[in-house]
Amino acid sequence: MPIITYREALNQAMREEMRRDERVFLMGEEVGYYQGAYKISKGLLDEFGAQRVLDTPITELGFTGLGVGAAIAGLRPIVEMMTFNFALLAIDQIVNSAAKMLYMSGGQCRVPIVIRGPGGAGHQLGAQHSQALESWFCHVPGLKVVSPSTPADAKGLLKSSVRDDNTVIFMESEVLYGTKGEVPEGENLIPLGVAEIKRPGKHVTVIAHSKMVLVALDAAQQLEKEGIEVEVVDPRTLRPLDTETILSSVKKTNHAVIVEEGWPYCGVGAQMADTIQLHAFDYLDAPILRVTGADVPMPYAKNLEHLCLPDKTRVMDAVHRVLNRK
Amino acid sequence: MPIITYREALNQAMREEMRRDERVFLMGEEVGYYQGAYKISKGLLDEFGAQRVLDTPITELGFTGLGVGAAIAGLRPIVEMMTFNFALLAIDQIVNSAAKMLYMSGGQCRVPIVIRGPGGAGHQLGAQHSQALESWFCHVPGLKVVSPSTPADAKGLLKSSVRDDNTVIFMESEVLYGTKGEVPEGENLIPLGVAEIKRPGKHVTVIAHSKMVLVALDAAQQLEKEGIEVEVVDPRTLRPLDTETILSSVKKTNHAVIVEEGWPYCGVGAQMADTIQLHAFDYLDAPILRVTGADVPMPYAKNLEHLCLPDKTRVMDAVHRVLNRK
Amino acid sequence: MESSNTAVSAANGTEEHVVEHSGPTQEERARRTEPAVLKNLLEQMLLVRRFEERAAELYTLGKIGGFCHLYIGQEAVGIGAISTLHKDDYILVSYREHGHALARGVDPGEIMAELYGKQSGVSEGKGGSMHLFDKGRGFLGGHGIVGGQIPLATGVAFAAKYLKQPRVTLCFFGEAAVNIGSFHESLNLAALWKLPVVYICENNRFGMGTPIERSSALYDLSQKALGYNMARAQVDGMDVLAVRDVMAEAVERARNENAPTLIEARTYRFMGHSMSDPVHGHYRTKVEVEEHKRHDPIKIFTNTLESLGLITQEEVEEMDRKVKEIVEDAVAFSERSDDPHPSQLHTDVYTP
Amino acid sequence: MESSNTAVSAANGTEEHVVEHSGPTQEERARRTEPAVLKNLLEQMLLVRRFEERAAELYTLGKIGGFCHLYIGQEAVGIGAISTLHKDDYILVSYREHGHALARGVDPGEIMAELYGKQSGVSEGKGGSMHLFDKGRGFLGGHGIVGGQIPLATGVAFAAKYLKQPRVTLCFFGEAAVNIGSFHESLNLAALWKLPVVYICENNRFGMGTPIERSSALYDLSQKALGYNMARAQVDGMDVLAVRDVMAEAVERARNENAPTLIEARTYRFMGHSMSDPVHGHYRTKVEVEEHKRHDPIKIFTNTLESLGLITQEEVEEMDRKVKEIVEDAVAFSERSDDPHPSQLHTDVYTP
Ligand SMILES: Cc1ncc(C[n+]2csc(CCOP(=O)(O)OP(=O)(O)O)c2C)c(N)n1
Ligand SMILES: Cc1ncc(C[n+]2csc(CCOP(=O)(O)OP(=O)(O)O)c2C)c(N)n1
Ligand SMILES: [Mg+2]
Ligand SMILES: [Mg+2]
Repeated sequence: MPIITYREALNQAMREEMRRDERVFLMGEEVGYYQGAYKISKGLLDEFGAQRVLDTPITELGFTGLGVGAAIAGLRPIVEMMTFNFALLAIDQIVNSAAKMLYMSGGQCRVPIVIRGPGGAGHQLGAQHSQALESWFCHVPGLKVVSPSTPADAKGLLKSSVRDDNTVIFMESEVLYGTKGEVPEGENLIPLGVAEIKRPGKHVTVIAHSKMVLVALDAAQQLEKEGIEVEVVDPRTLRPLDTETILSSVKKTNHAVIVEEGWPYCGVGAQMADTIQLHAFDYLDAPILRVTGADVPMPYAKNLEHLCLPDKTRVMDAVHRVLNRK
Repeated sequence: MPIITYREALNQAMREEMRRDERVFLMGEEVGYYQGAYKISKGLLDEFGAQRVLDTPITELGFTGLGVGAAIAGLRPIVEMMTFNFALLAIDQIVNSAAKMLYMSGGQCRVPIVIRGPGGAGHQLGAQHSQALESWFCHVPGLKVVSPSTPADAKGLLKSSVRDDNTVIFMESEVLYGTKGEVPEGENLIPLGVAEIKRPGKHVTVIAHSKMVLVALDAAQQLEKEGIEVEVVDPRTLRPLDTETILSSVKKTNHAVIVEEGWPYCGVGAQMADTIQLHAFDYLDAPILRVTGADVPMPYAKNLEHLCLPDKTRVMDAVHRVLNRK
Repeated sequence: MESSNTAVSAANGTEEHVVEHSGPTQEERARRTEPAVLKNLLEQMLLVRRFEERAAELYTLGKIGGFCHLYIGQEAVGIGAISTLHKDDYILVSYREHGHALARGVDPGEIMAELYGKQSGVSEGKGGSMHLFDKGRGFLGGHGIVGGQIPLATGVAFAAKYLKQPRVTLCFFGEAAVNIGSFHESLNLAALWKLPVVYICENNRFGMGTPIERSSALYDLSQKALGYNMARAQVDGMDVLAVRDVMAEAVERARNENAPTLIEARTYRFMGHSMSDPVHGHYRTKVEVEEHKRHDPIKIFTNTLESLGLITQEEVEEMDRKVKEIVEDAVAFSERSDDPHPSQLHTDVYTP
Repeated sequence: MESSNTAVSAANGTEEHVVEHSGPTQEERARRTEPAVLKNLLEQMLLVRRFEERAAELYTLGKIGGFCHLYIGQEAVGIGAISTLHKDDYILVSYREHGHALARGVDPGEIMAELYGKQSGVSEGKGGSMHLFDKGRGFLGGHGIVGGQIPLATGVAFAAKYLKQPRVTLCFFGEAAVNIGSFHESLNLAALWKLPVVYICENNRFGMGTPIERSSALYDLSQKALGYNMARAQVDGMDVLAVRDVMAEAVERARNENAPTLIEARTYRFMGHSMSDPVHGHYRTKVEVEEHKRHDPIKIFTNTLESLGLITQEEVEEMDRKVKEIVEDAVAFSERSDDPHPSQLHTDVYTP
């Protein structure tokens, strides 16, 4: 199997879907001539032309709403947010138009749109450019939320998202763009709503998505040396959540640790914890622990930024605490 | 003690604070000549004049940002959102400016602003006008989130919010505006971050805020007849949350039910459940149950809307289930 | 040029809210128009007026809930504008859209049933007064967030151009919506990308209780087009034929040149902002409202047609009886229709 | 008037991006200005240039992280503009604000230390290059969301007027920010409420890799003011004295008449959008960049002063040595400063 980067995987997914379906087009800031701020759309303008690869003015609310309108009128837009931080300006169109139109119209208006881009922290990008807002989008019925951790998942899930008839929020990670992995060639659709066990284990379940999966796997490898077998579950899709896979893992290990990059209070991990305590109450030997980003705006200083983000050590510590509870 | 409406209580709070401090002013759509879309600002224009009670154009992003700017330059704005649904258009200024400015500026720029208005469902207002987005605001460090259920709390908490040097999201309820209750006259500040036990009981803890407190009290009264003593805890402030009061109640009753009007997935109740399972794990005799709004955009049809919202029966049912668990 | 204040003097110089009738009179326009077309326009205006008068009653009776925004007084704008469309064209409106839906030929019974919240409503009772949708007729809502429909309409126009369909999109919004960011971002996009859309600002002087003088620094709203290099027009929104003529030009421009237009129609709202708001009060006097009612677009148009002998009073009364019957049928249909089935609560959140 | 396309023809008629020098030449302006002022302006421009050239090196050495947007090529705008302010006035800028901060007299060491992410930085290392704050000097950031500073600045101006303080607020943003909703909503508010603010659009032709022709339907951006009834001006942003003169007028208008102004300064960015972006490439040619570098505002100004005999080459070299020393001291200060203490992570989220 060819080994490619997460970036190339996303690029292939868009390219293949645009070749397959004329109605699919890409729109966003710098996606065309500039080849994408993070080069995800490299070469797409050359292949598909300015009709299907559109550089937009800096108007997140406007072009996202435009995308939603285009979707109800028969197109299948992929809207790139240069980063998801800027999606805050478009959130009204995402929540009040995209997520609700099908319902408000009594089923008449489908909104097959994918809104994608990097979320979370980069490197010292500061408070306004380092937010992981998964839980916001997850909160809204009508939206689907995807957040892949590997190149293979990125490609397979993006292709499925483009073919989905609903609004899909597809959250990538700037830090993952350069990571490599095996990706099966051609058609390889990964269904939305299906988690994957990234590493099997029997002592404790660690649930993580996006770049936190790498952190969790790191910790798991280290813990193996201590004889602790960690099962790493990657939901891949955050809404709808594959509770079945998560629950069966927890029912097996009786211990759960949830890792997420974002803020702790009302984070998506809180919902996972609630789901687990509700359905696996009698299986839990210890309270569910969460490892999250610090409850602060992201500081610029490198040393403070490091303190903010979950790392291997903090995950290992949580695993120890959840297991060694008297 | 005088008995007044929730609406009058809010009006008194603003009036008193504006009399006390020249820097406090009110801004929003229809707050002036129209006396407020829901008449919360009745009479304020007459008393304080157009300099301090400003009707804004329909520009949520613009006037909220203007309020934040005014706050860092020495004023103490109260910004009324005609309803919190429209705050989605202003969310970038709330999250990226108001919540982060103090941190980004290394402590130099305080943002003493109150953003207030009704949230949640009214009566058949449909999908775009019936959202309870507490969890969104709660997720963001730098914000405080208040949501009172009684006239007394509304007044005491709004006065404290206006005096707070941080950004306070003050979420009211259209349905509560007309409700009445005793309100101590004059100076009666209720500190942010302190919950209140609205009804003591020893068998089960029901946590609810805003209008759901009334639903919970209703259910409690009914359950009393069955000999079930429900303790109703009203956090009043959702961020920072008074976990101490909540936990000591749950440690006493060993059973918890969380009621909220909003959507279930990633709702604020999920965070409360996580907090409880983490700190009161060994005290729980049953999984924490949640009663929430339906996981759908709000339908217009009256019968469907009723099915959406938590009511006495659903709360009673949850209490029965949490207690009668074999 | 370095510094110039010309803008300041220029813009609000013309006497406020008075449209210069440099154009032909309604009589002149009527003479150039097919009698059948004229009668149809009048009938539509009457239908909208009667439909909403009835809706107002039903609202006070509690048959209709939520927010209900009436179009009474503004009928000439929507009906004149929509009368220029082809059947494949698109329409997007704000929450004040009953009239536009009726003008588009959406079934009155299904509209009324939607206001009732019945399963047989255009949006199956899930949308309500603010969210009427009839995709088959290109009627794409009914939107409740001020300005929200503007980017959407721009996208619908984008799709038509992308798919090489000769479809024009009409986007209606109020004068207060002009101040919101969506308007600004959308008009630039439409002008930049040359999209087949016509933006119709229905300037009824008020955004709820706020007159334009307190919400906008500019009163001649068509002038906003200067900021986007866009064609513009201002028209008397109380004259259904003037609206029709201006629109014909704009629709032509959209269909044949893929060029957008911003049109400001000066009109007036005879009722309160919504059924929950007062007709007059703190924000406008009874006298002002009465004054404007003398320019009732239906009266004006009826007089024109009568004075030209194109229609008799009897015919008008007959027409009125007919539309009232249509409205009563719509009410009866709604009354006998069922509420949505409880199972409907969870459908349409996602596609099946 | 009913329908008119005048806008279409008018707007983009003038040859793009060339400012007509109907105004006086830089020499003429220099003659009317205090020599001391002129030298100070030149020194400031040199300081900004050297400071950022050094910052660029330090960025490539990994001493500075995150996004770092340089002002090189645009110095005449910020320095000319800020030179007209009183010490109590306010300034808000985008993320491209090093030059404005230096022009405002913010300590170079504290700015550099902020870029280093040190405790001694203006924002205590928590803000970084994009979020410089020095409240004592009325320097209120440093904002990273395009257009985000525009409503904020409007509010700061509102506060000054509310408190009856004779303070003027300057708000800087790029030409691409003009398309975003915040710009539209803010300018209307400022014109409607008569706020003492000056909006300065630094039109450097590009928003990252997108030239204005592909982001705006209108090229003469000062014309946007027509939509808000606002005074407007366009100026050659490569001529520090032209900027200064236009600004003096606008600041006066704000301070004495509480009237806002929109100024478009035509300038050019010599470096990449940020240190992570290419100077030229898919979006502009090396030739284009070189062509514009021939209009280097510092070279132009130096020549003017030299040709008028107001400064000698030696004095300029001396000045250059001086500012380089200031920059080196700033670097040394940053190098020896401490990282923020870990306990700082949780401070400043809420007030103590
Ligand atoms: C973003 C937003 N803010 C506020 C409201 C509440 N609101 C509904 S209609 C309206 C006035 C709109 O006036 P205008 O645009 O002139 O349209 P009209 O009602 O006069 O037809 C307001 C403030 C809303 N629906 N959306
Ligand atoms: C709302 C938003 N969208 C996108 C970005 C990413 N971004 C940062 S700067 C920039 C270009 C801005 O260009 P311009 O306004 O002309 O200012 P300049 O960088 O040229 O000084 C973009 C797209 C952002 N920071 N904020
Ligand atoms: Mg109006
Ligand atoms: Mg630029």
